[in-house]
Amino acid sequence: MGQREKLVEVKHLKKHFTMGKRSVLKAVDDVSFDIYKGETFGLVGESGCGKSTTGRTMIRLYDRTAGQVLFNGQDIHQLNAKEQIALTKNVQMVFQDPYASLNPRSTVAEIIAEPMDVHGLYTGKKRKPRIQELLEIVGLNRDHANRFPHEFSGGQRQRIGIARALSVDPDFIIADEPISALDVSVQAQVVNLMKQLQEERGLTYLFIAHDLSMVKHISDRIGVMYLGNIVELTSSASLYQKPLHPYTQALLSAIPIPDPDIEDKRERIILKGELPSPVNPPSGCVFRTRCPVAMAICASVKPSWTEVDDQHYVACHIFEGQQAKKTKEKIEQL
Amino acid sequence: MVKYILRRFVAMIVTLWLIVTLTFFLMHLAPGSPFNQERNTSASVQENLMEHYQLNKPIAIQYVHYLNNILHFDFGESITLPGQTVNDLLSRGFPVSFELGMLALLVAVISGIILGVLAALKHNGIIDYIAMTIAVIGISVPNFIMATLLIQELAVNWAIFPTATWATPMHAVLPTVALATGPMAIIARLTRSSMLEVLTQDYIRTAKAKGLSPIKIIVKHALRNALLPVVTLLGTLTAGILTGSFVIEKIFAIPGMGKYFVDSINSRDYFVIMGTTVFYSGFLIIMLFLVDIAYGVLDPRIKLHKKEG
Amino acid sequence: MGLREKNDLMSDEGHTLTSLSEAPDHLFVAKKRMGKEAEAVVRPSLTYWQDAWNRLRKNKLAMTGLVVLIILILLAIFGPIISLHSATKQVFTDQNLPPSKTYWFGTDALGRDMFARTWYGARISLFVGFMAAFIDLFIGVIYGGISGYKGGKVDSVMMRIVEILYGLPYLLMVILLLVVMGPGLSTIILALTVTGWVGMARIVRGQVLQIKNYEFVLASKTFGTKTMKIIRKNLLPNTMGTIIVQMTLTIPSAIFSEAFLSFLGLGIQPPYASWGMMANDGLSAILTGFWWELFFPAFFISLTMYAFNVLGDGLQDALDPKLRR
Amino acid sequence: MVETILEVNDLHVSFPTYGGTVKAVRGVNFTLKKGETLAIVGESGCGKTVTSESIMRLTTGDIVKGAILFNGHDLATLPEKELRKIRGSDISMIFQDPMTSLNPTITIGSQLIEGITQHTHKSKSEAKEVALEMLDLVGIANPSERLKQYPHQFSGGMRQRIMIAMSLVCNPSVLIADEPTTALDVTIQAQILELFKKIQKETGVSIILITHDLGVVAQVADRIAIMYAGKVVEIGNRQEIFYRPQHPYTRGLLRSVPRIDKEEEALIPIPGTPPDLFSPPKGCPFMARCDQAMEVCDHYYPLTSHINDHHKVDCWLQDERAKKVTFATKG
Amino acid sequence: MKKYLFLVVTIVLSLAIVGCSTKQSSTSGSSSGSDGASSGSKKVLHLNNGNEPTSFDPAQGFDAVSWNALNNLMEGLVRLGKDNNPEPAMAEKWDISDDGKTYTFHIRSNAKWSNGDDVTAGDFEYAWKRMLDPKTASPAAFLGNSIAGAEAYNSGKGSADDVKVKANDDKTLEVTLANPDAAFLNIITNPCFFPIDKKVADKDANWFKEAKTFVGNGPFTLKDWQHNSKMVMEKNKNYWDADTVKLDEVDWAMVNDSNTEYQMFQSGDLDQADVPADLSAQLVKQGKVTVSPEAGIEFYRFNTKMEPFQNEKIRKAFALAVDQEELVKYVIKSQEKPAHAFVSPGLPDADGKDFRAQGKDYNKYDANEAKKLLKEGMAEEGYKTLPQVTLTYNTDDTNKKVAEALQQKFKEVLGVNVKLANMEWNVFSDQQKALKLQFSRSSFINDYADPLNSLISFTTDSSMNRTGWSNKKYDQLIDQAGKETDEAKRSQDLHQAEDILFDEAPIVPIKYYDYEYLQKDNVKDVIRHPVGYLDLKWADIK
Repeated sequence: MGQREKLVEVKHLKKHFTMGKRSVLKAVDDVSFDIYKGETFGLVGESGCGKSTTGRTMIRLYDRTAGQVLFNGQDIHQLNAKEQIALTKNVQMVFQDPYASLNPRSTVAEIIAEPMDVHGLYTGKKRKPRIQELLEIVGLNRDHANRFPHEFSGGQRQRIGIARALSVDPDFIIADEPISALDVSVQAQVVNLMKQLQEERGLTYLFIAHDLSMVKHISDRIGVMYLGNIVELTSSASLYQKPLHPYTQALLSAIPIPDPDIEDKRERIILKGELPSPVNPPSGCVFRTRCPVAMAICASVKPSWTEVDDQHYVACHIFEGQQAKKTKEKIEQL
Repeated sequence: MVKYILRRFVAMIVTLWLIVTLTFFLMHLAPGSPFNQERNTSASVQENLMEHYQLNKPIAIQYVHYLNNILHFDFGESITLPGQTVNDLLSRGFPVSFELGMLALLVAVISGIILGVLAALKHNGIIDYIAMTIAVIGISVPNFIMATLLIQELAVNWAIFPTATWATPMHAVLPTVALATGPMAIIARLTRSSMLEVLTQDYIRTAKAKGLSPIKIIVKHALRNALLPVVTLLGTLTAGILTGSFVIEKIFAIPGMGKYFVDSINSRDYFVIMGTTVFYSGFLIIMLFLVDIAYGVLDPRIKLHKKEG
Repeated sequence: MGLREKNDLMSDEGHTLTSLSEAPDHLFVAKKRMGKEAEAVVRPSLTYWQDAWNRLRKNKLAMTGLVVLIILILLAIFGPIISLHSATKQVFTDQNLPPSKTYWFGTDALGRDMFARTWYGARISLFVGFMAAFIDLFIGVIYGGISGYKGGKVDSVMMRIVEILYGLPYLLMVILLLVVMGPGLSTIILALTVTGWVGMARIVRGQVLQIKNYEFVLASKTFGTKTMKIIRKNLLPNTMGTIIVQMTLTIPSAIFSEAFLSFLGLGIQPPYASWGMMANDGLSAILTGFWWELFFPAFFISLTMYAFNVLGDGLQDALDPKLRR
Repeated sequence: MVETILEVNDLHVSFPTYGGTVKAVRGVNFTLKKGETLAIVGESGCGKTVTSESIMRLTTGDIVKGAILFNGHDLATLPEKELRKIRGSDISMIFQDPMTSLNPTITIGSQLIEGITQHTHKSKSEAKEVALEMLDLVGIANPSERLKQYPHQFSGGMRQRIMIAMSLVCNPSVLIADEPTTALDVTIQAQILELFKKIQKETGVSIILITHDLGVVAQVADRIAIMYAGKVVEIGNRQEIFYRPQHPYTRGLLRSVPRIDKEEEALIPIPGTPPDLFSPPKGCPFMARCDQAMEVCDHYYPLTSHINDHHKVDCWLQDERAKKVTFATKG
Repeated sequence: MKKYLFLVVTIVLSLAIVGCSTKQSSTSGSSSGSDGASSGSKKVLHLNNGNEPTSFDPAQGFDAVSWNALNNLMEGLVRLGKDNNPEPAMAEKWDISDDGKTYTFHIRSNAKWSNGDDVTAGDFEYAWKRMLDPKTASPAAFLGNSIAGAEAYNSGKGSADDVKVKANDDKTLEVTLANPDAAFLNIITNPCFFPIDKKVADKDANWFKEAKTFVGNGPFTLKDWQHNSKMVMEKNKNYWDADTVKLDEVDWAMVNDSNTEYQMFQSGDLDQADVPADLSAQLVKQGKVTVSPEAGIEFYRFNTKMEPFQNEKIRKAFALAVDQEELVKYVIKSQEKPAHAFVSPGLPDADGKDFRAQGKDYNKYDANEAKKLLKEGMAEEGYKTLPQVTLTYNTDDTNKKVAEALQQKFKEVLGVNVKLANMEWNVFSDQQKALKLQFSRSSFINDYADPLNSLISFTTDSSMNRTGWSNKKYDQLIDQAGKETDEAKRSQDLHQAEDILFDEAPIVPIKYYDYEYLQKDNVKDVIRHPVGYLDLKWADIK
């Protein structure tokens, strides 16, 4: 696994928003991860944890506060205007709201062709067939090209959004909560489509979502975010089998399973309280205010990034040093 | 809160200063002179006059001088009404204009809201149509026509109210009505549409689900929220009422500021123009500020110490 | 709309059976799939404008307003032509005549035909209204658009300027302008627009501020689409509805303000007159009893205001994107 | 036999719009028993919210037909004044979006108290006591201070707790919760669902839970009604719906959601989109998306088949003749 | 269908409002004034002054809004009588020296200020010199020009001591003129020659600003003055001729809207009102309009320095195309007289005859002659087409109507398309003085009742000329008339000057002014002098 080629490297990325004269919203606070070619990297967390901001900063919709975003070794935030445009041929984005992400005054054809037009691809006679081809790729009819977005259902629109992202044959797609606005039966359509496209075209995804079950289903590796920080990062299998961070454990246990017998037997960790404000995050470990196993050290020292198992990283004091090892087993039993 | 008010106050002063500056130079750009007599007066008389009003100095110096004076609340002396200071004129005229304007605003707000709420509640019913008809007439009949009609009908033909001038409370009725109809109509329409919008809100459904009576829902839950846009409009409406009062004051012979304002512009009475402008603008800016405060009071979501957005 | 009528005729209740066995046996075969029925889009394809127009058409009040406006415009064009008299010819022996077969709207104090004058007045009033509204539109959209799109410091400086314009006594500006420029149609239009565009600018700014954060605009940015194209393709078309609604309010208010200027003696030059000027000339009808001299101009000002207002309300409903989901 | 507290019979609700009439609910039947939780499950636009709002006549649509029986009253025809006595006291409701369902300009204390004073003869201070008690019950710390605060000063989860408290102030016998956790994060959702369980245990209230999330249903529901295109297509208890689903739509729903507790397993989506209720199909509305569709489905809407006395389904596959039909299985 | 109801209701309502109110109005007329007169207890007259008086400082209040009140609150040496001729007032009698240059006024012993002070010759000397002082910057100072030393003092070239106004003792005032001036007694009826109670003025320089501090010597005293709103005058018990004064009180409103004024008259709030232009014909027919002469004329000026009016024939052509009779009858619709000369009727000629009656009528409408002259004029100037003519008037409803009628007339008679332009008064008068207007409206109101006052306007360097027109013979005749003591000769010079003026036609006369007003039937003897002051000394309510 380790030998695979890195496509994207995010290093100590920070994105702070200035709210007033003195208050700073630390939406993303020192986040690092790599995405390998051809994989799906899932970024999961509750609303307000900074996952979407991370995605948007990666494509330079926001200017970073600090850190680096390397795409094929090139720092995205240091590109000039021309290089930036060239980059967008390789990096595309799919958005959350299928209603708001398509211009209601443009036809489907215009929407799909927009990225192509920017890069001058498929011009002239090739344009129309290309649009029809893309529509069929995402499972829509070719004669839908001249219709307007409002005539489509949410799932269909989201597929139009995917067709638009695909139009320039990108390598990397950032999917920012692409299914959370969709109905359950339709979510599977979109997820399956994305999986299928990945297989066919060797795409790399950053899949951002709050629904851990769907992220687990589609991702190879998953980063769990909490209040601007990644608290745990590992493969999707080991995340479920061996969640280490107390937050990950709580998150997993909170997800209801559509199976009454299992539900009846399950015991859950119910977290107390709510997400603290990112304007004034807790000192030390950001999760400590809701953590069922918080210790004294958590309030003063920020936990460091520890590789507990092979490729399984966690930021928690429990797994740090001598003292940690003793409590480790206790936690795992939870 | 105190900090916010202070900051707003500084902004108000800056705005006012810019308005003063703009008006000052615009005014001197206009052709014509305040000393325009039918007959030419002798050169030394002209000189004396210019000297008296300090109009013989370079315009920049006049400007600095004027700014200095208004800092001491000295607005100078009227040129066309010799011997009367602008302060005299303002202190006489403003209370009257203010009274009339506030009366009209009050009438407009109360009747406009009532009409608007009625219309919204009986949406597409006969009351809605009648209320909106009144509103459309209110908007579309120019107030000089409205004023003249009111006098002819209610004062001359029916002799219910006195015709004109400003003396007893009865004298205030017709000008108030004439001045209030336009703003009333605007408020009624806005209240109606805002009310209709609020009535579709989730929290109204919540209130209904609690079993509250329609009246309680409207008074407690809908009205307050529906009035927020109306409050925002009040600043602009005040400006409208001030402008409208020029006409109404003329027609009803009301000794307010409006008359001075129009007359002073026509006669190039520089100091009165400036004085009334500063006063009007200042008043308007204060009204806009009060509206913001009122908005903050009505809507707990607005935090005054934070900037919008 | 044939589709819907058909469905209305066939109520779904009609096909419910009283017992399962009533269904004919031959229907129990697997349904043949004709391809992608599941992805069929049933609703007819309509552009935004077609859809809005359908919506508007159903609003009787707004349509009344539209029809009234069309009639007014037609009369403004053809009224003076079909009139029996010239609008400027003074017939001193025919002064202050009430409406009759020869003078449909009566005559004014100088013995001019009110009918012809009313429609000449309509031309001027409507021209003033439309011109003022278009200039407001032009300045307001550019100003508001830049302010909203740039945001931040640029926005706050631009909005401060707007605030100052609000604070300046309108009448002072107008009178100064008229004094400096001298009277005339262009001066009046300028006087009406000198602060009139502020409202449009504010509204466009508000819209742009909102729309620029929509995901489709962000999407365009991620594709590397150029700013001008984003404004042209994304922002402008989506603010159009609001702009049009605002226009329907600006036009009559310009006509109205012109009447106000007329009252102050700052209106249009004779021998032609706007409705506002005519209403002011005819104001003494309240005293003299020559009602037609005030009624026709005042009525048509009111009617125009009314028509634009109800049309504006209707358009607001028809163009409101909230109703579209 | 447990007592039935609420019965909905053949409910039809339509919305007149510019484009024509939307038939959002087209003949819904179900009963609610005392102390149980009935979940109504379906995708957006299936009519589940309209159904729930229609029970107290809060919908903006027209109830064209049908009866809603509660305590011997038909709520569909009860005079508005009588209905108001039931709203908030006997039946109360919680809505999906706690952000917009509370009045932003009024303190939550006032919003809580008005419900109490509306239905009881309690004085303001007595009502305040009840309000404090309720806030405490739903787990809000410092209730007396928080009474003076405005909704925007609370987080989403807190607001939903307040909504729940508000709905409980008059000890209702029925609580209708319309997607109460959809707008919340999973960790908060877990808190709220726990709260529901706790409340039901303590007060014995019957709950109608509207949701699209089968996981939530599995966790809290006793019985489940599956809605599709304005109809209840299957209704049964928890075991029956999850382990013995009869309707292809119910099966499809279960297959299309990923499960966190299972290893990689391909999701099988339901193809296509729900029908447009401007012009609902004359036959079975699910026909176009059903992999076991027959010609008969296109022509007639199936009658309700009773699998047992509490498990019912509307599907032609229940017909004996359907057993012989062979379907091409999708690759 | 319901929605159409809205439209219908709107139309019906607006129809109803406009319709019914206008129908009834003509019948209402003047309702009976129940207050004041009939009660018998107190005689109160209700008048409208239109605007706030500019100032009650006699030197500053040089306009009708000030005169109306001032002329009744104060009194000069002489006062215009009921017959509009100067008669003794503060001065019981006066002597004129043989050379006509020195006037000695003898002030009544019972001439008192309203505060009881004696009116002294010193008060006059003080007031007159103050008025002439360039520091006072009185707009009326030019009226003192005939007094020796006055012009020099006012223009800063002389001193106050050189002004030949002298109080010989408390009750004798001696005034010496630079040249004999037949109109002198007429001139000093103007309020700017009213005395000032020096004792009061020394104590309080702003004595004239408020009713409380105001001290007068006229038939009435100022009881209350609410600025910009109303004034109340009361009979002055200290007035020397108090027995003649019949009114107990005069209430002045300040209504500056002609419609409102008329409505107030209708509802009985006013005893007198101006006639709204549009109602004039109707009211005249009903015999409700009172007419009294006013010395003044409305006319149009050609700018002889601007094409095409440098040409005399073209000027005359335009002048002859104006049909004054038609204008007055159909456009202005008043009882005023069409003007065919410049000096208005009512001004004295030699032997006390009317100057106008003795003079000629010039400038009679003659379409054919006008056409002919235009042709000739154009030929003289070599015009193929006439340069664009713009007629400018100051903003006013009636001015606009007249301009519109003229526009049509020039088109009809001369075939010339004249452009109209209106200007706000200040700009208009600035531009007219600067000779920037081609063809513009004007009016002249006499300051005192003398034809010379009218005709002196068109001398070459008069500030009232404003036509660029200059004629040496004319200047000479006017100069001569000014110094002439022989009335017959003076009259001859003036008539000859008027001939020249109309021969060269730098102006087109339109109409002579008069006062037209509505007055309640029970109001008697309110005098309006042709030169602009209102006199209530004899007024009564029966």
